[in-house]
Amino acid sequence: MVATFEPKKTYKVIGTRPIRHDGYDKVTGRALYGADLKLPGQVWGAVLRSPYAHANITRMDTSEAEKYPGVLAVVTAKDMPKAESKMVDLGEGTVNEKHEVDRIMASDKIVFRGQPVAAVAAVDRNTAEEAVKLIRVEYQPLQPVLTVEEAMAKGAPIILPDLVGDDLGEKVKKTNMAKHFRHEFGDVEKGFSQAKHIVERTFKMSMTHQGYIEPHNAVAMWDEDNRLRIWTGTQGAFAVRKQMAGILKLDESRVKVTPMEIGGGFGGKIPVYLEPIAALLSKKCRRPVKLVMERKAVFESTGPAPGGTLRVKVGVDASGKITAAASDMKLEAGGFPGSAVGAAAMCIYSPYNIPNTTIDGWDIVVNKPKSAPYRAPGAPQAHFAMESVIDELCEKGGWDPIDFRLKNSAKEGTRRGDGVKFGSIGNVDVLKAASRSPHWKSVLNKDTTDGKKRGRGIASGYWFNIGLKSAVTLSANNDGTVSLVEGSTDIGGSRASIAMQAAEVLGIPALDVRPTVADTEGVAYNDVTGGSRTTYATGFAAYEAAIKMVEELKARAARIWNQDPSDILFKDGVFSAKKDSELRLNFKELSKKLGETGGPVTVTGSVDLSTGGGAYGAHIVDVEVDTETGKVEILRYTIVQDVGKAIHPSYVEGQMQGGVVQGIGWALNEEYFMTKEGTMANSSFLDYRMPTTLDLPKIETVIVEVFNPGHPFGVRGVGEVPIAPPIAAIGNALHDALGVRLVETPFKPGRIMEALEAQSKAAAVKPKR
Amino acid sequence: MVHVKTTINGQPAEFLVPAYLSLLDTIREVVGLTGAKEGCLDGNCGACTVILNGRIVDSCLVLGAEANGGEITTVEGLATPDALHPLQQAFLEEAALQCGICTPGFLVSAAALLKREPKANEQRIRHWLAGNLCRCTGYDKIVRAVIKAEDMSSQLSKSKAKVAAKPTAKSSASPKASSVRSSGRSGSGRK
Amino acid sequence: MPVVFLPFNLRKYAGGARQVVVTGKTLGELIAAMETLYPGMSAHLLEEGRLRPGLVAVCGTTETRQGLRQQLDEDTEVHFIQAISGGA
Amino acid sequence: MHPFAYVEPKTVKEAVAALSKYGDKARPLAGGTDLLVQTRAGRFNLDAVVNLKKIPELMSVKLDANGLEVGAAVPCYRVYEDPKVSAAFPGLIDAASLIGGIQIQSRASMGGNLCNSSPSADATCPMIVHNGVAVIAGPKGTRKVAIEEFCTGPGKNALAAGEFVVTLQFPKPSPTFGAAYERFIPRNEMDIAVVGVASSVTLDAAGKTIKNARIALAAVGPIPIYAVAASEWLKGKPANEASIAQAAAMAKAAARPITDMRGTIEQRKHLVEVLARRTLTKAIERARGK
Repeated sequence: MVATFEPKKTYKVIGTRPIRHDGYDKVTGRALYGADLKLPGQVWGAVLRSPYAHANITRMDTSEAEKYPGVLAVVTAKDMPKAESKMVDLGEGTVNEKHEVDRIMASDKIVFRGQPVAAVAAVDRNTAEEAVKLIRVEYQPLQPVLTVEEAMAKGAPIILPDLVGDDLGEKVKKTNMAKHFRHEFGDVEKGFSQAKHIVERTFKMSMTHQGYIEPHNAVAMWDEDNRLRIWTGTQGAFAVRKQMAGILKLDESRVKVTPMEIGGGFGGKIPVYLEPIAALLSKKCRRPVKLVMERKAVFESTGPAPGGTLRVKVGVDASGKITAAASDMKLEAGGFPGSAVGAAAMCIYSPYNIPNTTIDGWDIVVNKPKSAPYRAPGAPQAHFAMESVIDELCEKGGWDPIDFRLKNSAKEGTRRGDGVKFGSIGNVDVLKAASRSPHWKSVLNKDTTDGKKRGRGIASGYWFNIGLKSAVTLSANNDGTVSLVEGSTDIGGSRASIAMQAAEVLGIPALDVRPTVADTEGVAYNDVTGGSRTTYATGFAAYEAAIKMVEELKARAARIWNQDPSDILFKDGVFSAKKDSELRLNFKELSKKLGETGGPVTVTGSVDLSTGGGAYGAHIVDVEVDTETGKVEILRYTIVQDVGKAIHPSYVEGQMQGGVVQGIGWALNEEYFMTKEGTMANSSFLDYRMPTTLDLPKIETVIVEVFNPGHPFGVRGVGEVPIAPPIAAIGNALHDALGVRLVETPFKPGRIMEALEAQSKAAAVKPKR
Repeated sequence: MVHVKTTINGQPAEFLVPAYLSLLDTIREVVGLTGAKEGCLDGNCGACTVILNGRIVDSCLVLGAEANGGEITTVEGLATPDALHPLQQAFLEEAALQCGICTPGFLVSAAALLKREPKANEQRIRHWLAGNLCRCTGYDKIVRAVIKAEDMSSQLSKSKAKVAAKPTAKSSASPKASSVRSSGRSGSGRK
Repeated sequence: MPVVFLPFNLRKYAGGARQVVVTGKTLGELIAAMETLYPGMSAHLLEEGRLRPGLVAVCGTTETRQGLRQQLDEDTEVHFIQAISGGA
Repeated sequence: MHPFAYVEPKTVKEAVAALSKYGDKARPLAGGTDLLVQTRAGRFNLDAVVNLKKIPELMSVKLDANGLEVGAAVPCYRVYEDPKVSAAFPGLIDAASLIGGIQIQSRASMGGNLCNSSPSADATCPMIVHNGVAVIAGPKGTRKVAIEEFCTGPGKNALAAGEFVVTLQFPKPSPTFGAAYERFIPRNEMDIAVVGVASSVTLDAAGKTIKNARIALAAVGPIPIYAVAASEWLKGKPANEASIAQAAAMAKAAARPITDMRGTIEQRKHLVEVLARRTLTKAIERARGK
């Protein structure tokens, strides 16, 4: 897509902070989320889940549940269409069809605890939940495989007997390794030989969850024409349609998906979980069936971010130039293949210009929930490892961490870890802005009167941002407002940021463009709200539609004024005739006159875009550690990020702040704490410790705008970059405070105490000089 | 079934509920108000917060039967027919919501705080709201919105005049291809 | 002429070459040219006449959204990389 | 949840009758913040829930010359928002104001916290160091049990079938009494104690010597632990850092923690020592009227 737009000096709408269009519904409780829907005749479902992480199902008896008063339908994997072990594309890359169906409901084997095995529909929720307990399932428990090391060990139990692994292009059978790939550029041996300082470290990470507050939900209804309707909180109605059609073996046109308001997703609400089960139940009982997932199941059986093991080795010459980098990343896919290791490889070296690099990535199957995208999938893991090593190198060489990063910064034309050259990127601008920030210039008093230790850390982060397909319809109303129909679920204010781009073109106020998120039959295909693409791609489609609307309105004005359409001008929101200066109408005035000009004005914009302009962030954090307990307080946090162009700065800041706080949680306390049986021991908001408001300071934001030439207003994706640097930034701050390098997440108090103890023991055995 | 007579958002309500039904499900399924949300069903997220007899509670941890004779306020009861609650207005202006699922709980909790402590400082606000989880915003804009609502409320009560509540429009031109804009530590710092 | 950066796994089918310079005004022509140079190569890139599912061609600095019809400039860099699913 | 009946007795007698009728298929309901979560999770299969909050004794707070008597179902906020209680019973206030968040404190009671009998209960240890006694009603009449003898195992306690706690009694502290409770949690609110320690001291008139002390430990054993040896050792010792350090070390020795998702054995033992030191220091400061 070629932008035919010059960056403007000033905007009327873009860069302002209007009240979001859906705001009133959301502050009054009127907004309808998936769980709020109540259809006539609607009944409830409940799901039975495996108590084992690894087991064979040997017998199942649903008769007691079927007899329970109030039960309307019971389904098991037998009710699913037969799936074959073959690769299919369900919109999120290719997956094995049988794996995808088994993930929804296990047919013969359990590969993660919480995997559904049966479900019930009943007259109300409580009846369904009681009845589902009456289903008897017999399991043959198998030894769970819980880490990438266990999974790759010789003689490890094989989790998926039909898995064919890909080891650098060679097929491997009887393996837990789904994939091993390599990127190799330059000559790392030579690069390391040129280095004066080399740091090599291995890092370990636990799985973490997106932690959206709204549990998954779905309502399904089959009609008499064998058409399926789905209402659900999802990041992509069309993605749900595609998955449903694939799993249930239906034509896509037989599935209509209505996206409800969504209570957070962060990548986790791209895969379907409950939707196919609700559909099976509805088909059996011929009633609309609603399912709402309990929180424990959200943790145990939806898609967390992968944990794993990452090794990074970086060499720097005497002048402070990076000469080589090598890394191994082994990430946990969960019970079925598909971790974010490929994306991690694209991000790991992205802030730097490194002449000689290798990256080896492994996608490893383990008996944990199937991982799913989580905000910049793979980037937090990759940057934690890389930025920690960079910090250590800066310390070794005595370099200022920002100067070092500037000296080695990636620029336009630098190669990414997978060899692709960067287009226009803003890492240098971000680093310079960070160095000028009040936070970086401030002095941190490292020691406190109460014996606590303080430290400051900095880290960079990158996300490539995706583009893909979006379509928007605009219709002019005769009162001068414009209806905008789009297909991008609004998770954080995107109705506003999309409408504002149309409003800017049309020269009308933001609130005069009225956005609606349509169902899959109300708008053309749209890819998911994810990959930081929505304001970029759907906003671009809105821009395109608005350009077309201006053209159409010029034609209408020409008709009214008896002018040639090519003689109509549109500037600053006013249509005028080149040849008659008396003929002037603004958008609103012209809208009122459309009645006699040839029917309603409606236009569409449609785009299929390449990458949304990769973007960088640099984060600065001050921490304070109670060295007696290991407890960490975040004292101050500053985010510096290139956003291309902030359409609605408040929501841009909000994305930055929200991403960082998820990163803070990931760094300090969040983890899948697994028992040796493969049970997540902390599957509640009580013990999966996400930050509360009391755990945080204000989060400072510095918006950097480096125009993205791939977008008419220069927009880059915003939402994902901010979660990439925090873990490393906090780890580096802890090192500054304590002198210990933390190599395993989360940096929970007990782990910090262990590191301090190891440090003091090491100091004790060192001979005194 | 338990016979319950109660007041919801100022309106009397009378209904029968199964004894096991939570107040949350009672409000959502029986009364039909879906502003209070289910997030965890174990009192750890605050999305279901309502005011019961003057105190905020997690309605998932109260039985509907216990509402008998009581008085309940939900997010639907915060605005008057004439105007939004200052908190609602401030949340809109400060962009203190993203996905919005936690918003009803935050608004109800904060409304209870403002009523008893109209000038709570940032630390107190953070403490009071610690039982409400938000995963989208990082809380920064929520805390700012509550502080703003305190100011709006005190001005309202001072002047009794209608406060013109317009969004702050900060249009930032970007003459160069690159520009930098900061939002910093305005307001009271935590430490 | 366009420069093709071969991913690690495909280098062995090109005698270990990391980069190859081939003719082609479109991505389709380029792949055909590679097949001529390294018989069997196109099977690793194409399936049913289209780019294999899960494979992305980066032409210049961004992935193509036009498949084999993608026009190539004289000195375009072409990378074949794994498709990445998004998040957030 | 298993469908259950809802009973709302108005007197202790009615409550005893209701609980006796259903036996172990009934549970008393105070704040409900544990009961409803556990019932939903399938820990109980109940036929009846007996709401105790309509019984006046269970909902009253009485402070007089003899001391404090708190109804077993009184929600936490009524304890910490009472300025007189808060002045005289600092250890209780420390606990009541950190159980859950504000929403939980609107409902959760110290009596419920005790009867839930979790080793990590925040209210139990402070009640031990305030010399608390549980007044229990049941089919055989009323009896009293010292708080430190109440819990018998994780989720288990001294209550027999049909019994429930009516009130919690605390003797009036002397003017030279001080107490404190601290817990360690990785977040700042909304967490279960990794370790909690409550300490109380009674000093001599000069504020120099410890006449009496009690230390109790949460989340480091199957029940809240009254650290007898450390408490007894402190009697007659000077109220100084050395005594505190020694008592804290003895408290650490009394801890019998396990490793779980919230912490390891070593971490918990270490934290007992740290928190014992901190709470003893604070209790002495409070005893001295600081």
